[in-house]
Amino acid sequence: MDFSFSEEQQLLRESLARYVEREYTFEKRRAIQRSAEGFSHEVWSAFAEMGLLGLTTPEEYGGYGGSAVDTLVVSQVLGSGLVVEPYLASVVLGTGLVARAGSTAQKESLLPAAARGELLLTLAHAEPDSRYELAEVATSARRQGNQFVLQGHKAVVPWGAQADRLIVSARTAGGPRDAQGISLFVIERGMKGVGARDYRTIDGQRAAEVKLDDVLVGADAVLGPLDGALPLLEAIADVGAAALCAEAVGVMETLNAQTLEYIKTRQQFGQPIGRFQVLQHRAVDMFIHLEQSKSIALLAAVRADSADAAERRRAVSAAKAHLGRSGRAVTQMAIQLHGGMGVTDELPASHYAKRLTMIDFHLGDADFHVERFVADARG
Amino acid sequence: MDFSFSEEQQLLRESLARYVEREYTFEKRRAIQRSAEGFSHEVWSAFAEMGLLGLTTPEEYGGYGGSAVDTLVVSQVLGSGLVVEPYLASVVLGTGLVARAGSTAQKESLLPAAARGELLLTLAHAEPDSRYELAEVATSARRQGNQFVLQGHKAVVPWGAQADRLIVSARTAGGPRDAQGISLFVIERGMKGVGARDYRTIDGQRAAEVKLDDVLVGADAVLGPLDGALPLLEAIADVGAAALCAEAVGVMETLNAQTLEYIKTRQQFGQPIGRFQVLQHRAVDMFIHLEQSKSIALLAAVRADSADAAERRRAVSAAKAHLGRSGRAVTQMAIQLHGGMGVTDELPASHYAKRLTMIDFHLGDADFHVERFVADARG
Amino acid sequence: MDLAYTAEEAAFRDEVRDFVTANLPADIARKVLEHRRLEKSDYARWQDILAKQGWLAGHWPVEHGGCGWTPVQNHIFDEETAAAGAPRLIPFGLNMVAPVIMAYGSPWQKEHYLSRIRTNHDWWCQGYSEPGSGSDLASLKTRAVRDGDHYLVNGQKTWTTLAQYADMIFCLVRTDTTVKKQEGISFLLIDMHSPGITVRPIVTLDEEHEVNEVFFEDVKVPVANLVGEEGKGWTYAKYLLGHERTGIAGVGASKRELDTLKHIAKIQRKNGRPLGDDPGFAARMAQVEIDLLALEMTVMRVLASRGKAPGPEASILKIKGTEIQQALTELMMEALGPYALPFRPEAMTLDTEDELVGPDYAAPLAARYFNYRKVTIYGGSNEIQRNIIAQMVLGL
Amino acid sequence: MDLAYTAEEAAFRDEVRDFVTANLPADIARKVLEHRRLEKSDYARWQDILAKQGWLAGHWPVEHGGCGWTPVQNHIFDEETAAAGAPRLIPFGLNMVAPVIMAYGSPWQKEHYLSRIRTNHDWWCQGYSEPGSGSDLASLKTRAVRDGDHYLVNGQKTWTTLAQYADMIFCLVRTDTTVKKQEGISFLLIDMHSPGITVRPIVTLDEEHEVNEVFFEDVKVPVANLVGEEGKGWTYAKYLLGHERTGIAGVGASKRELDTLKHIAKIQRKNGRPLGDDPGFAARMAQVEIDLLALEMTVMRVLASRGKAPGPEASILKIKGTEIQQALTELMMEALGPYALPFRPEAMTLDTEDELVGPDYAAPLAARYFNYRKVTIYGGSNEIQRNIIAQMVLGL
Repeated sequence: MDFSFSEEQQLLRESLARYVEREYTFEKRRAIQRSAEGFSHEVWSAFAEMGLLGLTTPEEYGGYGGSAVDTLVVSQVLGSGLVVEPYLASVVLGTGLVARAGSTAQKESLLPAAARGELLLTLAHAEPDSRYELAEVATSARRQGNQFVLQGHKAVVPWGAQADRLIVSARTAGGPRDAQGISLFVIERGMKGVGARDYRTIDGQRAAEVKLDDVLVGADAVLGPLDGALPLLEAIADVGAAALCAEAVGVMETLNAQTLEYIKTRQQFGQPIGRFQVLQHRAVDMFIHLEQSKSIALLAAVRADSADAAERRRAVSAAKAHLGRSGRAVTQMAIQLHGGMGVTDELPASHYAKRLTMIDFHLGDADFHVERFVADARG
Repeated sequence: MDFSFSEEQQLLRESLARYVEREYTFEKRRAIQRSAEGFSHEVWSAFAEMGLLGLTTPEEYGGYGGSAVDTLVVSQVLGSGLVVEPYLASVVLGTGLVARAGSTAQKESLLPAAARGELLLTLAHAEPDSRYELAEVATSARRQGNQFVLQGHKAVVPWGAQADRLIVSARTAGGPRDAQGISLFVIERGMKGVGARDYRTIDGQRAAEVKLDDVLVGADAVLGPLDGALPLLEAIADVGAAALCAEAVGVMETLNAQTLEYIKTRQQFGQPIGRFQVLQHRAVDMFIHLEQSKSIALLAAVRADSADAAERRRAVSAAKAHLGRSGRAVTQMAIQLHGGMGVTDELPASHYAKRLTMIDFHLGDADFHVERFVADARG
Repeated sequence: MDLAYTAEEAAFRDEVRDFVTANLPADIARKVLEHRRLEKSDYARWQDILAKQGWLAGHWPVEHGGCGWTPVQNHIFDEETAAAGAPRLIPFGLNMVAPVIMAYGSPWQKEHYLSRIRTNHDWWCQGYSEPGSGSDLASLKTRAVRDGDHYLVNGQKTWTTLAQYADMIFCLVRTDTTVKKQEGISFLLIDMHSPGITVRPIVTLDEEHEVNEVFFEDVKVPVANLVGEEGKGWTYAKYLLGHERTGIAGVGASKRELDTLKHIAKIQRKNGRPLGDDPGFAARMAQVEIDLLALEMTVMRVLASRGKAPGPEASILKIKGTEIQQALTELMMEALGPYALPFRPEAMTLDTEDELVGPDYAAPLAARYFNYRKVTIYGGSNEIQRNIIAQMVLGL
Repeated sequence: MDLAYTAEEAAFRDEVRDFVTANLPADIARKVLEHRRLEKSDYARWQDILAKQGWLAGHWPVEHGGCGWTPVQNHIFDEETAAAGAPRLIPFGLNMVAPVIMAYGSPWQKEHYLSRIRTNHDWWCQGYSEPGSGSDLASLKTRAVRDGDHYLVNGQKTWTTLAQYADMIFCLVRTDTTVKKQEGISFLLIDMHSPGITVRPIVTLDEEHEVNEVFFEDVKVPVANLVGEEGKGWTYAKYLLGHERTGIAGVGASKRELDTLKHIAKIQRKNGRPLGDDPGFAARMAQVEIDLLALEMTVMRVLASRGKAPGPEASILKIKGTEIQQALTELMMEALGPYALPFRPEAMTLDTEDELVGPDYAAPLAARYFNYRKVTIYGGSNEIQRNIIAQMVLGL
C-alpha cells in the first residue's frame, strides 16, 4: 500500500498550484465569471500548455495517458483555487468519453484539438425530469436512412452554450427508463436545430438548457456502441464523480483554512473568537470531515479506473455520498463561524461555500449515491 | 386556548409527586425490581387509594372518568420518579380497553376490581415478527361450537406473567396482515394452555413471552366487536403512546435536572465542568429538547381522546416520533456529560437513561410513527 | 387544558382571513409565495393597506393607537397573513423601536414617532451592529458627543437591513467612554435624511442587496431624540432584544413554506414518481413538520404563560425557529435536483418568465438556501442564544 | 498511489487467516460473535495460543521479542482476528505499558516485564483515573512516598478495567506535591498481589462487572519498579496515550459488527419483509459503512505517514472510531424492535439458551448499546480529544 504521489504528480500539483495562486486571484475569477463566456481562454491556454487538458488523453493523440489519480491531483488544486474553467466537462467527461469509446476518426478529430485547448467538449445527458438517473433518457434519435434525427431537451448541461461539441445521449430503442437503447452522438453546437439557453450556475459556472429540434446527424456521429451506451455513461459519470470529490476536497481544504484564519483573528469579548470552546470544537469537526473526505476521495480516484464495475461503483458512491454530506456540514459550519461576513458576496469563503454545497448536485447527490450503494450491495 | 391544569389535576400531581418523593426512593425502587414479582403491592395499593388506578375508569364502575390529560399528569410524575409499577399496562391499556369496548358483564367483573388494585390487567398483542404493526396478528382463535380455541405466541407482553387477566388479540378471520378479522379475548393467566415466560426488561420492568396452546374460552371472553377490533387496538395504542410520551417527559425532566446538578458540582481543571462552553451548549440542547417534548406531549394527550381518528393519529405519531428521537438524543448527552459515572448501575441517572431510551421501543418507535405520519397525510 | 381556540379567536381568524383575501394584492402575494424579490413599494403598499384598516399595529396597546390584540390574536394574525403570502411586516419600527419608545420614550417621542409608525409614515432601520461588534454588541464604538441641544454622531453601523429605504434609524451610540462599556451607551433616534449619513450596500452571496453599512460623519441629532436617559441605552437594548425574539420563531411563515415544500415534492420526479413518495425524502419532510408542530405549541405556551415580554426562554424560539427555517430551505433546494444549479437573478422579478429553465418555482431556491444561512447568525447568533439560556435559565 | 496490498502483505493475511481458522477455539469465537460475556479464561486461552505462535506481541520490535510487524501487517492481523471472532487482545500490557517500558524502562524492567507480557504471563491493568481526576488527569492525588528502597503508595484509582484479573498495574502517582502538578507525577509498576491493595467492583448499567476501584493502603513498591525518572511520569503518560489511540479506531471489530448488523437486518422483519430492505434502515446502515470505509482509509494514511507513534491527529481515529462503534450498537438495538426490551443477564453465557425470547442474537444487544456509551468517555473523552486537536493541530 502506497499513499504517496509520484514525482510527476507532485510536479504537476506544484506547478498548477503555483499558477493558480499567482494568476488566478479572486478578483480575476470574479472578472472571468462576469465575462460573456464565463471562462477565460487565457487560463484555458495556460492549462493546455501545462499539459492539463491532455492529461488523460491517450499518448497517441497528443496526451499523457494519465489515470484518475492524476485527475484527482489536478481537481484538488482546481478546487483549492476555486477555478471555474470547464475542466470537468471538457477534459474529464468529454475527452474521457471519446478516449474510451470513440472511433479512430472521432479520436483523431477531437482529442488532439481538445488537448491543445482548441476544442471544448461537454456531455449533454440529463433531462428535465431525470434527476440523477442515468438510464432515464427521453430524447430520441430516430433513424432516417443512414442518418439520425435527434429530438429532445437536455437539462443543465455544463457549459452547453460554450462547448464546441456536445456528446448527446438519446434513445435509439426502448422506453424512457430502459437500460438498453441509449446511444451517444457527437454533435456540433452550431448545427441546425441545436438551441442552447445559457445561464450562470450558483456555484460560479455556466450551464445551458439544450434543445434539440430535428437535428440531423450522420451515422459517424455515433460514439460507442449503438443502443448500449449506458455502461459507458455510468463509467464516465463515476470518473467525473471521483473528480468532483477531489475538487470538493480542495474546496473544503481552503474553506477550512479560511475559517480557521478568521476565528483566529476576529476579536469579540476581548479575545479571538477561536478561543471559545464551542467554536473550537466546530473547527475540529470541520477538520475531521476534511480528513475523512480526503481518505474516501483517494479511494474513489484509485477505483474510478477499475475494470471491475462493482468495485468502482462502490467506492465512487461511497465517496460522492460522503462528500455530499460532509460538504454540506462543513459549509454550514464555515458560514456560521464567519458570522455576517460569511453571507457576503465580497468574501471568497462564501464562494467556496457555494461551490462546495453545489458539488452535491452534480452527477448524483448523497441520497442518490447512498441508494446506489445499497442497491448494488443487495445485487 | 388554555394551558393550565385544573385544580383537581394539580392536586393529583402534587399528592402523587409527594408520595413518590417520600416513599419511592431509589433504593426502594431497586428492591422492588429485584423482588419476585418486580413491582410492589404496597405501592400499588397506595396508588389505588389515591384514586390513580380508577382515574380513567367510568364513574359507574368506581372510577373518576378522567381524560388522557389526567393520564398525562399521572404519567409525567411516574416518569419523574421512575416508577416501575404496571400503570400503563393495567390502567391505561387494560382498563382503557375494557372501559371502551367491554360488555356490561365484563365491565362489572373487571373494572371495579382493577380500580381497587385487586386485579392486574395487560394487553397481549405483539408477536415475534410483528414489530410495531398492529394489524399483524398470526395468533388464531378458532371457533369450536360456542367457544374459541386460542393458539399462538404473544411477544414481549408487559407484565404478562404478573397480570391476572390478559387481553389477547387473535385472528378470527383473514390473513396475517389483514385489517379485518382481528378480535380481542379476555383470558385468565391461570387458564389451561396459557404459558408465560417472565423476564426483566432493560428499562426496569417486567415482560413475558406468552404462549397460547389450545386455550379454550367462551364467547363471553370476546371483548369488543368480533373481527373488527383493529380500530379499537389503534385507539388504545394511541392513548398508551400518549401516556408514554408524558412519562418520557417526566423522565427527561429529572434526567436533565440530574445532569445539570452534576455538571455544576463536578470539578475538573479547577472549576465545575459546567463552566465549559461545549458542555453548556449540550445542556442547552437538552433543555430545548425538553421544552419541545413537553409541547408535543401535551398536544398528543389532548388529541388522544379525540373522536377524530385522523387528528388523534397525527398528534400521537408526531409526539411519539419526537419523543423517540429527543429521548435518544437527551440520553446520550446526559450519559456523556456524566462521564464514567453515567454508565454505572449505582447512579440513578443511568436508570433514567435506560427508561428514556427504551420508551421508544414500546408501542411504535420513531421510524414507525414517522412512517405512519407520512402515510396518513398521503391518505 | 384546552388547545382549541375560543369562539372569539375563531371569529377573529375569520375576520383576518376575509380581510386578507379581499385586500392582499395578488402580485405581492405571488412574489412572496414564489420567493421573488420584494421591492420597497411592495412592502409599503401592504403596510398602507393594513394601516388604513388600523391593523398595522394591531398588537399595540389601545392607548398607543393599537387594537390591543392578545398574543394569541397576534399569532393568528401572523399565521393568516403569512399563509396568504403577505410580506412580513418590517419589524424595526413596529416591533423593535416602538416598544422601547412606549416604555422609555418622552411624551413627544410617543406622540410623534408612534403615530408615524402606526400609519406607515416612517420606515425604520436598526443601528446596532458595527464592524468590530457583532456578538459582542456592548463593545460598539459609534460616538455621540453632546453639543448644546444636539449630539454630534460619528461612526459606522453595519448589517443594517433595508437601510436603503429607511427614514429613521434607532442607534446604540457611545456617549461616555470613561465608564464600564455597558454604561456608556445611549439610545438615539436619528433621521436617515440628516446630512452626514451615507448608506453603502453590502451585497450578499445571493447577489441581493438587503443589508448595508451606514456611516455617520458629524451627524447632528437633536437631544430630543435621545430615548430615556443618557447611559441607559444598554438596558433599553436588552428590553428590545426580548421583544425581537418572539416573532423570530416565524411559525406562520414556516407553515407556509412547508406547504410550498410539499407542493414542490409532489411535482418533482424521482425515478418517474413524485419525490414526495420517496420514503427518505418524505421522512425528512415529516420530521421538520413534527418539529414545527412542537414549536408552534411551544410558542403558544410561551404566549400563554407570559403575555408580552418573553424571558430568556424565548431564545429557544429563536434557535428552533431558525433551525426549522433553514431545514425548509435546504429540503426545497434538495428537492430540485440539478435544477438547483441555475442562478438567474433576473427571475427574481415577476416580469421575466422562462419556463425552459426548470420549473417556475426553482430559480430562487438555491439562492434562498444560501441567504437563509443568515438567520442563525443575525439577531444574536444561535451560539449567543445558547449562551443566554445557559446563563440565564440553567444557571451555568 | 497504490491501495493494493503487496504480495508479502497478502501472503501474511493468508497466513494469519489460516492460523486463526485452525486455532481460534470455536466456543470463544461464538461468544465474541454473539456478544456474550468473555471470562478471564477465554482471554487467557486465546492469548496463550498466540503467545505460543510468537504472535501475541507480533507488532513489537524483534529486539524485544516481537516479530517486528509493519503497521500494515499489524492492521491485517487486527482485521483477520477480529473478523474471525477472536477476543480483543487486552491492551494494558501489550500496547500500553510495553511501549513505555521499551522507551523508558530499566534493563531489568525490559528483561523481566516485557518477556512476561509477551508470553502472556502477567495480566496488566491501568492505574490512571481517580475519582477526582477524570479528564483532568494531571490532578491525580494517589501519593507515593519514598522510604528507603521502596515507595509507600496510598490512594485510589478508578475505572480500572478488568483489575479483578490483573497481576500488575501501571500507575501514575504523585511523588512530589511541591511542584507544578504535571511535574510531580511518577510512573510506577505495581504488583496487584501486594498487601494493601483492594479491588472493588463497579457495576455498570448493564449489570456487568468490567471496571473497578482500586485502593492502595501503604502498598510497598520497590524502587526498581519506578519507570524512568521520578517526576517524569506525565511525559511517559502522554507517550502512552499516543499509542493507545491508534488501536482505538477499532476498524477490524467494527467491520465484523457491521457484518453482524447486516445479518440481523436480513432476519428481522418489518411488514413481513426483511428490515434490511427498508429504505430508511438500509440508508442508515450504508452511511455507517461509508464512514467506516473512510475511517479505514484514514487509519491506513496515518499508518503510512507516521509509522508507529501517531501524533495528535490520531485523536481523529478515537473520535470517528468510537462514533462508528456507537452507531453500530444503536442500529443493532433498533433492528430488534420490541425484542430489544428483554434483559436477561443469564443469556450472556453460552449455557442458557432460550429460543422463546426472541432471536438468539437479541438478548445482549440493548445492554451492549448502553455499555458502549463508555467508548466516547474513556481513554480521554471525545471532548478532550477535540480539545487536543483544537490546540495541537489547529493551533486554537
